Amino acid sequence: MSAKSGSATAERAEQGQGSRRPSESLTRDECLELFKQLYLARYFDIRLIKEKKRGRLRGTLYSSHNQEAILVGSLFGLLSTDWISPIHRDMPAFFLKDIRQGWDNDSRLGMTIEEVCCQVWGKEGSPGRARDNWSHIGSKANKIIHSTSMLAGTIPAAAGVAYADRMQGGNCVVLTYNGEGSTAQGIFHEAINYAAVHKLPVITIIENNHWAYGTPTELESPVEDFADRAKGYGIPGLIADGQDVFDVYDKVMEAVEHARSGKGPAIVECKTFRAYGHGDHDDDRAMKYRPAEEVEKGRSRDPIAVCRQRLIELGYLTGEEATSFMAEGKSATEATNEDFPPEVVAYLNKGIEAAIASPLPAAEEGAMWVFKENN
Amino acid sequence: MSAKSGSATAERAEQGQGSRRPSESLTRDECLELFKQLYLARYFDIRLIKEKKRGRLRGTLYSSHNQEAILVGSLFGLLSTDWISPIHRDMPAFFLKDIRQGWDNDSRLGMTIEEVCCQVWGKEGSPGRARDNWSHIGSKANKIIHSTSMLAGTIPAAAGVAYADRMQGGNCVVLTYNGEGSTAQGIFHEAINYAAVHKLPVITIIENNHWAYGTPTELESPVEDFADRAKGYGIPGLIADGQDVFDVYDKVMEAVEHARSGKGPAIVECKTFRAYGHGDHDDDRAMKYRPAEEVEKGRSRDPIAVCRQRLIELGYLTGEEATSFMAEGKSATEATNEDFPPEVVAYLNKGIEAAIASPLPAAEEGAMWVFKENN
Amino acid sequence: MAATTDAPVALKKNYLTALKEALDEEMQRNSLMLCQGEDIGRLGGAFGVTDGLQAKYGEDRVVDMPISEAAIVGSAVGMALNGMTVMAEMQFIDFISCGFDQIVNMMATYHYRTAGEVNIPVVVRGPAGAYGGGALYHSQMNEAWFCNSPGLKVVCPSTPYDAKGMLKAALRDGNPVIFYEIKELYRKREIEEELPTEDYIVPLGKAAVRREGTDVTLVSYGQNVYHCLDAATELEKQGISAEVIDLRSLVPLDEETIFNSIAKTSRVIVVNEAPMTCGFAGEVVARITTKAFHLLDAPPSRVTRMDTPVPWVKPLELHVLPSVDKIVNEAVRLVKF
Amino acid sequence: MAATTDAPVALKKNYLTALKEALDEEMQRNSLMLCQGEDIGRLGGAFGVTDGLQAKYGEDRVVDMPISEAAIVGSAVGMALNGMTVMAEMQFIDFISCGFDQIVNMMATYHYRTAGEVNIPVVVRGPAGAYGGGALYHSQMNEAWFCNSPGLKVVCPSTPYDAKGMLKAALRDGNPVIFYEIKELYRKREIEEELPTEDYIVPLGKAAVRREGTDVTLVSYGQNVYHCLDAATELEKQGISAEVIDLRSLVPLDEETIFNSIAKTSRVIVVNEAPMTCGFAGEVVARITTKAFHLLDAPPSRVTRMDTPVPWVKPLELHVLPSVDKIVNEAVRLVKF
Ligand SMILES: Cc1ncc(C[n+]2csc(CCOP(=O)(O)OP(=O)(O)O)c2C)c(N)n1
Ligand SMILES: Cc1ncc(C[n+]2csc(CCOP(=O)(O)OP(=O)(O)O)c2C)c(N)n1
Ligand SMILES: [Mg+2]
Ligand SMILES: [Mg+2]
Repeated sequence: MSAKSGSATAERAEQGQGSRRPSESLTRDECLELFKQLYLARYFDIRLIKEKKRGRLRGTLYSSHNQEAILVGSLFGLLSTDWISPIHRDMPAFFLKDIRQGWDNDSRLGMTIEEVCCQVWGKEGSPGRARDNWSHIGSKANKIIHSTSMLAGTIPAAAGVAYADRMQGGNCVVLTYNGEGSTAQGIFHEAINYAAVHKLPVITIIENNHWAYGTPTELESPVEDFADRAKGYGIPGLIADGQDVFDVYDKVMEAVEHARSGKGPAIVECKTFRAYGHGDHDDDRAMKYRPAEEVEKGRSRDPIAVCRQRLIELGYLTGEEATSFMAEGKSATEATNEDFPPEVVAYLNKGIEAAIASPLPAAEEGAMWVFKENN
Repeated sequence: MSAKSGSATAERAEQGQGSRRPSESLTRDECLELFKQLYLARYFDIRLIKEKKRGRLRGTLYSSHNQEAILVGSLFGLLSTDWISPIHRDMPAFFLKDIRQGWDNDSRLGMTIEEVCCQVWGKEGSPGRARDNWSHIGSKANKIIHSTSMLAGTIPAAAGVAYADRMQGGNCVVLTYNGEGSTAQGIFHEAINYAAVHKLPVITIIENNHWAYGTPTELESPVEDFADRAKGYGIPGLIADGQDVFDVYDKVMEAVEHARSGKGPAIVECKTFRAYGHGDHDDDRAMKYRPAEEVEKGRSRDPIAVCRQRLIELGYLTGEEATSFMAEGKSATEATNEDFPPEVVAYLNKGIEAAIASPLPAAEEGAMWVFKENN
Repeated sequence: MAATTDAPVALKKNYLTALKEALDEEMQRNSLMLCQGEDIGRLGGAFGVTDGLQAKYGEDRVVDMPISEAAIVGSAVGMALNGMTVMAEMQFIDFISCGFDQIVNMMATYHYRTAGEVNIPVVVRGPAGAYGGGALYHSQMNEAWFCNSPGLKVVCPSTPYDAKGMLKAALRDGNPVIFYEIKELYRKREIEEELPTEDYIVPLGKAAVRREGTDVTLVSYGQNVYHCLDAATELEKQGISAEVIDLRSLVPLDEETIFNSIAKTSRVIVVNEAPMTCGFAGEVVARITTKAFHLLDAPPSRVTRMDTPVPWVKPLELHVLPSVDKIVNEAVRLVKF
Repeated sequence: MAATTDAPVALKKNYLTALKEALDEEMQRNSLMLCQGEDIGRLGGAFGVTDGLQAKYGEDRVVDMPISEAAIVGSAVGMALNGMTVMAEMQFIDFISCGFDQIVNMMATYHYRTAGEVNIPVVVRGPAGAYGGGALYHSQMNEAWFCNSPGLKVVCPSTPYDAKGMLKAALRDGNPVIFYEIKELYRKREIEEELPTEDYIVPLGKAAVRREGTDVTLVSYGQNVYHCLDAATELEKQGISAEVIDLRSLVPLDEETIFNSIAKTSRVIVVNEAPMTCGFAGEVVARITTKAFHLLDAPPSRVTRMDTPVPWVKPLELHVLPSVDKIVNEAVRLVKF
């Protein structure tokens, strides 16, 4: 555990597991898979921005650009039986869950790229038939909790899922994703307090991108490190470098191990940086409220670049391979398909084609499924 | 500051104020006044229990027996301009606020004993004309915030009062009282987070009597010391011995000084013990869910006895004086008027007489004051 | 052994015992059911509805929760999502406001949002109602908030038989149900009754005719049903025959039973103890006028709480609430219309 | 300087600008007024209603709050208790559910509980309403919750003139007001209008007749007022003369204007976009039938959202909401009744 949770660190050290970071046991293939997933998440975002600009999509796009390492790194170590609860800025999480079992493996859990695209395009092929908007999807079958708009509002459900799993003899962990601003909600406190009392395996990931819409962190919270919230509940509070997929992987795996072994919840704060405005409607205004230097500085540590560097150091990327795709640092207007591995582009194209082919749900569906019918 | 807030301690030490406890500057008269106030609070509770048993009162009585040192000690150092927000177990707070300015001083702030008794008896003479029940009183004129039943629900109002005071050039602090169980509410978190962001002079007193109704602390909270909650907000979290009026006074005064000097909120946890059931309806059942030893142990450190001992040590109580009134350890059925100083008994009698003389509000008042009328 | 008899002694049970039996039997029947709430385990609940359940089913299935209505409801939603059935107690229904968002935005809409993939078998129940001197925060009937939040069933039994049968039905329904219990009826002797020994349910969505009559229909639920019955007795003395309908279930609403009655009486008063504006009494009046206007000989009427909170002191409390007198007067006025 | 003229150019303003002017003028007028909400300062609000206010009045009086609806409302109550007037913004009115308890139990009742000692001049305002593809959590009209919670005024302007005048009135009212702004109207060009240059208010509790007619009365508020006006135009083509009433204020309600209209038309349809059951349309129907039954020639009717959440995808959204067609059809049915 990080310095943020002294006692937990001690506990782990006692067990002799303190030294080796989980990411050190990742194979070359696994590392390259992580790298490719970063590209996939980035491409998804960039492509959606382009599609939206062409007027093909409705709804607000909350870009995950520059925050992909958090999703990729946190999901990579999960079991298929684990649950997740992503929110507005985590769209790629829906198809990244369990993708390690094979991008085209039909029997894996996690939503398919087709399902996710159908949701984005508002089509029938979405689980939930696109009744709720963009990022409010999920799937019980795939162990993804459906968020509402109310920030932090799914943490209690995550705790309940964990409780029910334990009662049924399971051993899952549940990962919830939250912006740092969302931690101000009362439900954040109530749910974590409850989860901590019952030592439920719920991990609260805080994506600290230092802005909540147009409000800077110092007006959202009296503490700079949101991992400090953990102290009030006596649970581990870890801090990860959200730009470094390996560090996220390591910290989340520590929390997962802690949770899965029955020791209860943890908070993992991932320090990151919001690439654009809050949503795509806000890109222009964001220039006004955000200092330009901050934007420059943030962009300079692109998670793809950070990962590439590590892979080069590890000797997993060499020569031409290391420079063949260079999406990092490029915005949606700058990047082209050539900046991405062709299989990434092809994969998403498949999803988009399915979305375009899928019909709109029928109008009458608006009045359906208010209640489960009992006949 | 206590060990709970290392940085604040350091800060105070730097200012060279760390060593001398505020209570050490209290005069003999002040100490004797504190002692008498403990008797007054205890007598109020015991007398109400007796009156209720005689069928003269309606509503539930949440006894403050054994927790008086928290109220007396925390209120003693406040200025008239400070605000308070008591809840169900804090009835004596309503008349103890500012009582130091003279028990019969008509121009002091704080509700009079007559007003408080009128409220308990449900009479017109209560501020608020007894429209809401027993402990839900208050008075804007007297700077007492009116609670609802919803636990911790007045902390945001306390923060708002403090904000408005500051905007208007004031320098008040606001004290809120809460049971330890109430800290599980989301509003506790939202309000303290907000107050801490704005460095508002709001002090959250947690009366940790180790039970929330029929639920023990370990099922309410993952941390044993509720002062730890403060760590999540980077504010001081102090722990006081709730049985010792001087320790409460000292810790609250530290928090008050911190708050009044613009450094923001603090939490003061007062460790105490609930003498009876949750409310008087619960006295019998409480025997079932509470271990008998715990009750014995708790009773053994009566705040009146603890104070008496200190006064003897200080040489402020000697000879006969020291043993003339011996209410401590006695329950409402055991104690008689002779166990209390006559002026205490007389003072409350005056209040009760006024309550009996005050008429019931007219039925039609039930439909009045839903809205402020604008003509 | 003073008096012996072969016939078994009829054991009448009160409303609270009926609820407790429902929970006990459903917990027995469904090993994936859990109860959670404040003080429901060791203490057995503020009123004792869950008394004995923790001893029988263990701390994991009868859970003493932190004072966190939002966590109580919100975690129940997660449990339901993951295969369980949950009874979530509000210590008083008044505190449901503290878990409000989780109820109306998370729980109520889950089935809808997932196009039916997810069912939420959660019953949020708690003591409700005024007339007991509970003041603003221990007297509420806030059912209208939930009736206006699509996806929730809302029910309120008034008899021990219904309390048991409806709670069992609610727990098996598969939809989230807000279950209003009337605390003033919990231990009311006059309404105790024998309960079937075999398993039974009272389906949600069916009203009951509590008394037949021909001149005016009194539609109500909860405590006010008894005010209506007393009013009917009083009206009979004045030669007016009142029919009394106990709605039992607000959402879904049994319009047919209401309209059938009005077809006979052509006059109707809806009585409830919630604030008038946007309360359920108004909804019933609106349903009647929009759908059964032709049956009416007089304007449908309502007797409700005034648009005020519930004050503490007795005369004030009674002043703002429906009473037998107010119902009688209104009925007389209507019949003379 | 292409075209010069002596007459000042009429400057039409939109609904959003009207609101901004109201806030600006009241902040100017009342140095003890404060605005708080999420992103209302630096950003100027999600929609820009508070744009420029922080620069003008400072960070202390225009406060960017944590994402804490309960703290936004709850602290406002404390400020009001201590002498201030507060505008508390909900970024979308949907999120009011997260501050619900503070509103209905703390704020609404404060004046009542203190027998008038304490006034709570707090206006909770925010963008509301559907038809924009906002889905379940960016489309709500949840006014009925608050209409059923005594002590709150509830209003909803539909024109720039009213938006400004009513917001100013609300801020001076001294009572807590829940102020529904229709986000689809914020920048709607067709409804822009000139605003008086001098200070004015539009008193709360007065409805406006938007169009006179003789055959049927359409009662509505918010966005649906425009649906009603369009329906009236359509009905005129079919020889039916519809009067359109814009309630503007729900609590208090201007019954007189409604009844006066029905006295002419003897037919009424109430239109709103909230869920039907226990919605405000039902309340209006109930008021009409209980108090103005004798004026009616046909059953009063309502056209509301179905009892469903608001779905995201357009055809589904429109399916469950009131539309011009639905109003026209209902009016034709009523007139033929
Ligand atoms: C309860 C609630 N209040 C307000 C909002 C409106 N809102 C949506 S996103 C957002 C900012 C979120 O900031 P943060 O949690 O830091 O996440 P980020 O967008 O930075 O990833 C706000 C205020 C909301 N969705 N829910
Ligand atoms: C929001 C809310 N939920 C539930 C209750 C019911 N209730 C009243 S007092 C109480 C226990 C309070 O325990 P604690 O905060 O420790 O205070 P204590 O009574 O021990 O002083 C409960 C659950 C309430 N008043 N408010
Ligand atoms: Mg953020
Ligand atoms: Mg306690």
